[in-house]
Amino acid sequence: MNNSIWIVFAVFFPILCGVAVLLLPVFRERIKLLRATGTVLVVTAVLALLVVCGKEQELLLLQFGENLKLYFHVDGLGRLYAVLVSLVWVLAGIFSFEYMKHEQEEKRYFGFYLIVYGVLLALAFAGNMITFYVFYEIMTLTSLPLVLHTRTRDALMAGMKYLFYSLCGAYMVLLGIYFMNQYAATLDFTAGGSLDMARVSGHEGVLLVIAFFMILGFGVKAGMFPMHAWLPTAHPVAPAPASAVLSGLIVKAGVIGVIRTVYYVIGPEFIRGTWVQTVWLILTLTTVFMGSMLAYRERLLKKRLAYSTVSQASYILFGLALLQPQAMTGSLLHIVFHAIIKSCLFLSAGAIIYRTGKTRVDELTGIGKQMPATIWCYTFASLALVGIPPASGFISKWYLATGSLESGISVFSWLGPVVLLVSALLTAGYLLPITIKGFLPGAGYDYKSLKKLEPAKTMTIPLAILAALAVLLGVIPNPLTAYISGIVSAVL
Amino acid sequence: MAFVQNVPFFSIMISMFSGIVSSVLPGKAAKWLNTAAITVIGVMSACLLGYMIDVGGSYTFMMGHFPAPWGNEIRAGALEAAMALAFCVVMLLSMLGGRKKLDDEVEKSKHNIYYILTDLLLSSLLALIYTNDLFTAYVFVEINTISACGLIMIRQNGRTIEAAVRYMIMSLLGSGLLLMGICMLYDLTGHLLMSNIKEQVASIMETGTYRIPLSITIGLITVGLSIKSALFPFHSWLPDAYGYSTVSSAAMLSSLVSKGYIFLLIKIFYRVIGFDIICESKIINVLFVFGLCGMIFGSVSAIMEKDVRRMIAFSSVAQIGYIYMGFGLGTTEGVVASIFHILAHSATKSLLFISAIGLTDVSAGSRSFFALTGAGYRNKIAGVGFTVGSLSMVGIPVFAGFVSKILFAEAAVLHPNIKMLPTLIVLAISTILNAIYFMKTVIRIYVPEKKSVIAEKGYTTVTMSRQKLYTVTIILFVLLNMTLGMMSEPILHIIQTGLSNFA
Amino acid sequence: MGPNLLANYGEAVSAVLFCIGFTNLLLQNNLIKKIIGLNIMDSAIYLFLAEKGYIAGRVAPIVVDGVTDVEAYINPIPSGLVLTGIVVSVSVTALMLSLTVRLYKRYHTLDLDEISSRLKKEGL
Amino acid sequence: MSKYWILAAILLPVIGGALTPLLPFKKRSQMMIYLEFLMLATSAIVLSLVAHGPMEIFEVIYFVRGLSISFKIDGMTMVFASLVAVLWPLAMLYSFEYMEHEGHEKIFFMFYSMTYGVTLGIAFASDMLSMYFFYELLTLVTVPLVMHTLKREAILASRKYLYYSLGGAAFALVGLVFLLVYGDSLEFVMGGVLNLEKIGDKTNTLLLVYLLAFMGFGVKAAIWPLSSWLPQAGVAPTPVTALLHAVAVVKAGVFAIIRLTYYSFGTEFLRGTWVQVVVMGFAMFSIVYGCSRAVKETHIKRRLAYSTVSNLSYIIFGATIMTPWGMTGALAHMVCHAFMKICSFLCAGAFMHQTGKSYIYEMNGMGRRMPVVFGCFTVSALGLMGVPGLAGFISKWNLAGAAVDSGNVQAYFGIGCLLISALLTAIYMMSIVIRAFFPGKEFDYSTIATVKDPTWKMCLPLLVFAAGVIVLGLFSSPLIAFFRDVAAGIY
Repeated sequence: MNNSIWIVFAVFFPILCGVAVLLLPVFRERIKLLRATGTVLVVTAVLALLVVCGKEQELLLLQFGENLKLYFHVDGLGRLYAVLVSLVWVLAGIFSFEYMKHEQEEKRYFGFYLIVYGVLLALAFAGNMITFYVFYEIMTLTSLPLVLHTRTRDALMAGMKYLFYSLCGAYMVLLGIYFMNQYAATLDFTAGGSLDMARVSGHEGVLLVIAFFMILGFGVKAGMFPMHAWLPTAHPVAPAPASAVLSGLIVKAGVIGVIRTVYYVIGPEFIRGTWVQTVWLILTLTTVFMGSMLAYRERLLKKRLAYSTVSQASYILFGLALLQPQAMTGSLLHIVFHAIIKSCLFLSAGAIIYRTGKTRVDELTGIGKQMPATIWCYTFASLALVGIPPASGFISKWYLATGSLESGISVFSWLGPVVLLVSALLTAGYLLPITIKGFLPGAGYDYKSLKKLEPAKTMTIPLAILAALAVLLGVIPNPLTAYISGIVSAVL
Repeated sequence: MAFVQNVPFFSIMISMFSGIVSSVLPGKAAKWLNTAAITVIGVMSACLLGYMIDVGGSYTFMMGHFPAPWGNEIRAGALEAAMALAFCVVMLLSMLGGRKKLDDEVEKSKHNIYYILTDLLLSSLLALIYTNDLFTAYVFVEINTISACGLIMIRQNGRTIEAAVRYMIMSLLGSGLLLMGICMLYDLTGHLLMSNIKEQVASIMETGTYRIPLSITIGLITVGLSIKSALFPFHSWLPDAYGYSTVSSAAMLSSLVSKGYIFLLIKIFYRVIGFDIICESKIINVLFVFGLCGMIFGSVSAIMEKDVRRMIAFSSVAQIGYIYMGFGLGTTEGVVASIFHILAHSATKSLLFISAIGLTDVSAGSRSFFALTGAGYRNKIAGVGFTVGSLSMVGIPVFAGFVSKILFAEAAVLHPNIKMLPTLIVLAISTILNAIYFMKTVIRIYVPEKKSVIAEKGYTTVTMSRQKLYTVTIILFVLLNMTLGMMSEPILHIIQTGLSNFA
Repeated sequence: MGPNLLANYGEAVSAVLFCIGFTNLLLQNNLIKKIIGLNIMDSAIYLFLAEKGYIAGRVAPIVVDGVTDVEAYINPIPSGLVLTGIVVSVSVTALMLSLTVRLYKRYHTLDLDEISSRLKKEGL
Repeated sequence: MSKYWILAAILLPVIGGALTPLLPFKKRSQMMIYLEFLMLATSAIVLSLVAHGPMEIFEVIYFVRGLSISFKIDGMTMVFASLVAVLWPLAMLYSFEYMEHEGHEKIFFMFYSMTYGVTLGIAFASDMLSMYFFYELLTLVTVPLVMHTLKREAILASRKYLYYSLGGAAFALVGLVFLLVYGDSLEFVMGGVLNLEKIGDKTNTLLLVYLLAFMGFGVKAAIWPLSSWLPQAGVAPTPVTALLHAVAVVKAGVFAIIRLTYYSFGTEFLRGTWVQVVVMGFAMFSIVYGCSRAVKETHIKRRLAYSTVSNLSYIIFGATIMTPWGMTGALAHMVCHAFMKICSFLCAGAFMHQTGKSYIYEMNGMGRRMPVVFGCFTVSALGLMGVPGLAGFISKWNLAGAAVDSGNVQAYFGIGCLLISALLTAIYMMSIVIRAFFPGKEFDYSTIATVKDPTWKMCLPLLVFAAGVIVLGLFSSPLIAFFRDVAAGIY
């Protein structure tokens, strides 16, 4: 049997199961629901890994109009993303078994949770722009219920905001796709781009505008300035595990989109040295700085984390914008690391909320005494994000910095590292105080009222795993780096 | 000379004598005599038409024993015959349709007078159609005026008399100018017979003398006749005259009297002055402009109007505007379109008047637009008639109005110079305006009225079986309308050939 | 211009009269005055016709003492026209007068605008 | 297949409908069966005619030189006729239940089925005059449907509708006459019938006339600034709004515009002239205008009506690109939008019928009580947004493709308009969907405990149309290919 069929299983098994969970009344019972979800998650993960470990393979699923085909193709980038997704998804899923106790309508939550999983895998394996766009749209729509899960007023508002920003981005992309369909030899992803220069000649101006629109469009999901405003609104209102995956992975979907566009359709050569690259760089750097500033000024923990996502995602975009091997390696690394770290952070925030109901940073004095395990995980993750060697964040930032210096683009080659550095300091500034206050509440804190609030194992274990990964990947980065540089060398 | 060629003379005589005889007959007999006369004349004209179509051309008929240029002449061709036929048909139908109403509105003693007047009207119309002599034309114009005035005031109330007076005054002004024009023409040419005058005029044009008097003459005649046929801005008398007289009179006035004058004007243009001379003179542009203004103004005031019959009357103003616009284009296509519109409009407008009266009757005689709510259900056939009339006016295909609209538009498009676009735009706009007031009414008559209101206002319901004659009339009118709309080809052919004979 | 005007002063006069009559018929409010205007207008036209028909030094075309030479007589047709015209105008005038009488009986006024305003009041 | 079948197809519903009030039906069900049978028979005839392929002109009535009522079957005819033929029976089925409580339904059904015949007349018309004739007729037979409720606003709406349409037709007539004079014939021929010798130096005049005629037909196609009758006509019963003001009538307007542009004046004559700029500008503006008004609107049917305004202008935009591909896109959207919009309208109708409410803010939580209805509504909403895999995406794909392909810069901005309006569409449709499924924490379901899905008569059409939206989205290739042939003038 043609084993490319596994892709279909990997993609549609969770989706169908999710739909089943939504529709079948059987799953009203909590225990059944959890069992089902658990099994599906694991099975899907296995399927995904099967696909990933299998050899390079492709599959044309459906042709709905000429140039319009659902076409899957497993390549390096896809593999990377698929693994990442499976990892975080499973862990966050396990975490939410416990967490979702204090939210209603878990049925709906888990249903959509599974569906989105499938969609993200499809996104990873997408072999051409159309397929990518299709599942990108579907991802937006299916992740919407996760955002407005709590159905409070601001949840609904946030949901709307999320929807409209994403669609706005999606349509910018669509505009691009229309043009690519005309000017690119094929919409299939081909390393190094597939623009048909014969057709392009004479329309470069238009195409640059279009390319910019596409970057901007995907940038919306990646929370790139000026379209970042939805992110700090939407992520915090979701249940913690949901915001973890939103920040960790769905944001990355945008990034993947940018990579696919720039490196696999338009081709880096086309935009190197044009105004597009310049503007793009400016935007990313602005976002990096602004994001961390805002995070620093933010008092709500989850919102602070969301802002930090804004800035971190733009690290990645910055790296991509440099169009330079080292920098791109850095970006891809940072994709992985940030996904792990940020989900870890959100989950720990979730744990705190779950146990203490505290959401504001200044309430968290002495939290470390109450739930040490959680806060330790949090601390390790934060350190990694700040980029303290040998933790993982350091590696990616190193690559980014060196890349930027080598890129030889006039101002940015040195401006970039500076901004990264500043933002790193800010990152330290907004993440670590929690740890410090948490463990050293200072005098005045009465240890009488102190009671252990450590959450259940189902919550701590995922946290621990993620935190561990966040550190370990920094200690032994080589296999990952090697793999990634493989991807990079293909396109640059 | 073929026997049928006596038709014009005899048709005039028959109608005149039936009028004279009616004066000693009681009302009922007069009625039958009148009906018979109209029918006979119609049939005769039909025969003449058939004859003229297959021999073609036209002929003159000497009255008395003096040959031209001294004697008086009648001239007949296909177009004249067709006109006569059309007028007879419309008149007959209007009489039939309005008969019942007539019996209530006019007291018994006056009936035979009414029929006398009708006969005279018919005879004068026929004379206007057939005569070849300008002064005779003038005399019959006056007779026409007098009888029309009588038809207006036959229904005795203040309104009608006042309307009659106004009508009289305006048309006397008109005929005064006409007479003056004719006299000056006689003075210039020394002839009264159209054909001879035309030769003289041609020679005058060649020699280039007397240009100013000639153009003054043209002006006098045109203005005179356009006043009589209520061209905007001389229409002030029209709404009252059509709005308050008994319905048959209104129908005949709107569809025949004014048309008679217009036809005379066409004859003068073609057979007396010569159309090319007319086109050179500026008068034609005046007609054009006033025609356009009339099209808009008439419709606008119709929209303002709340009295349904006055509304229809105002729409006549607009329609006459169409006709003059057609002349104003100064092309043969334009005139053809105008002549066809004369027919179409007389068929449609009389239908509208007749059916409107049916609707107002079942609305307790109230003529207000609002009283008509649901009238279409209370008097079905009248509702149908009114709807058809309106559709024709708005210019829906298969009805007469559509063809004339197409013809006008085509004439405009074919027009060489600047007049094209204004014509088309105004045509379209006036169509919209027509749609507004006619369709408003149609919708209104088909919106059912509340039972309670019907009861308190004393609205009645009348079935078709209770008004057989009326029903038949309406049906005939509708058929006539659709014939004009769908078999316009031969009619247009007649008109074109007739015009070519004129020249 | 001048000499022509003098030469056919008759036509000039008739034109002036015509205008007078016309304006009266058009602008007067009083019905009787309107009718008078009408008559002036018509007479002006007859004058014009007569003027046209007349040839200096000839007599009316009525055969007396056996003169049968056409040269002796003026053109008869205009006179015929005038006669016809007079008949017409008389009948029209009669009709107008009768209408006026009716209106006067109803409204006791000869002012046309007055009458129409009353009609508005009647709301017929 | 004999040409007289065309006459049969047109006359059957007209006469059959006219008989409806006269026939002595014992029970309501009998009338329903009769009517449904009528519709199905007609559709069967139409579809077999279409399947049978193109047919030469055949003349029915002859007026005056070159003016006649005559029919033929060509590509456009096939598209429009079969579209109508598919939709009508289902809509009829739906209206049986809907009209139960609306009163004097016999009259309603009479005109409803007569409209079917007249619409077919427009589809089969072989030349400008015949189309004009049925176009006017369409106005007249649909007015009673609009004023059906006989409420004051219904009457006002119907009046407005009448004035607008007849007025528009008057301007269209001008175009007709010009074709009569400057064209070889009035017949519809791909590529136009204008005779360039006759035109000579009058080109600009003719362009102006095209603009007049375009706006004239644009009235029915609800192009800005002549669109205001459409939302107002929403007072009509939903089957009317759904079928006529989302499909039959308005599409007739669009159909006429395509005929005018591609088959009468010809794209060679128009492409690249100032008039193309103007008409495309109008289309682009109406696209955005309609959506923005829809966002403001809170009455469900009026909101959908405004969305129709913008979607119709998608089609017109496609037509005004004036390339074969553009026409392909136009036709594609003509069909796709028909399905999506009729579906959403019928859902709205079902909601109003079941709850008696008609405002968006009253739809909270309905999604749980009426899963079928709002499921279908969601599908159509997503379709209208242009979510890939649904009908809307396909048509937009072709429209945009045509725009890019044309290389006309204005058309590029047109794509921008499409996407902006897609975003606005998302706003006004998704806000409804979210409201229906996520009514907010404090919402109390017991307030709408009694609400439930309507019976199969209503649900079946909904499901069919929703399915249609999906199927069109996934397996549209043969259809698009056919449209391409039509646009290439093969049929």
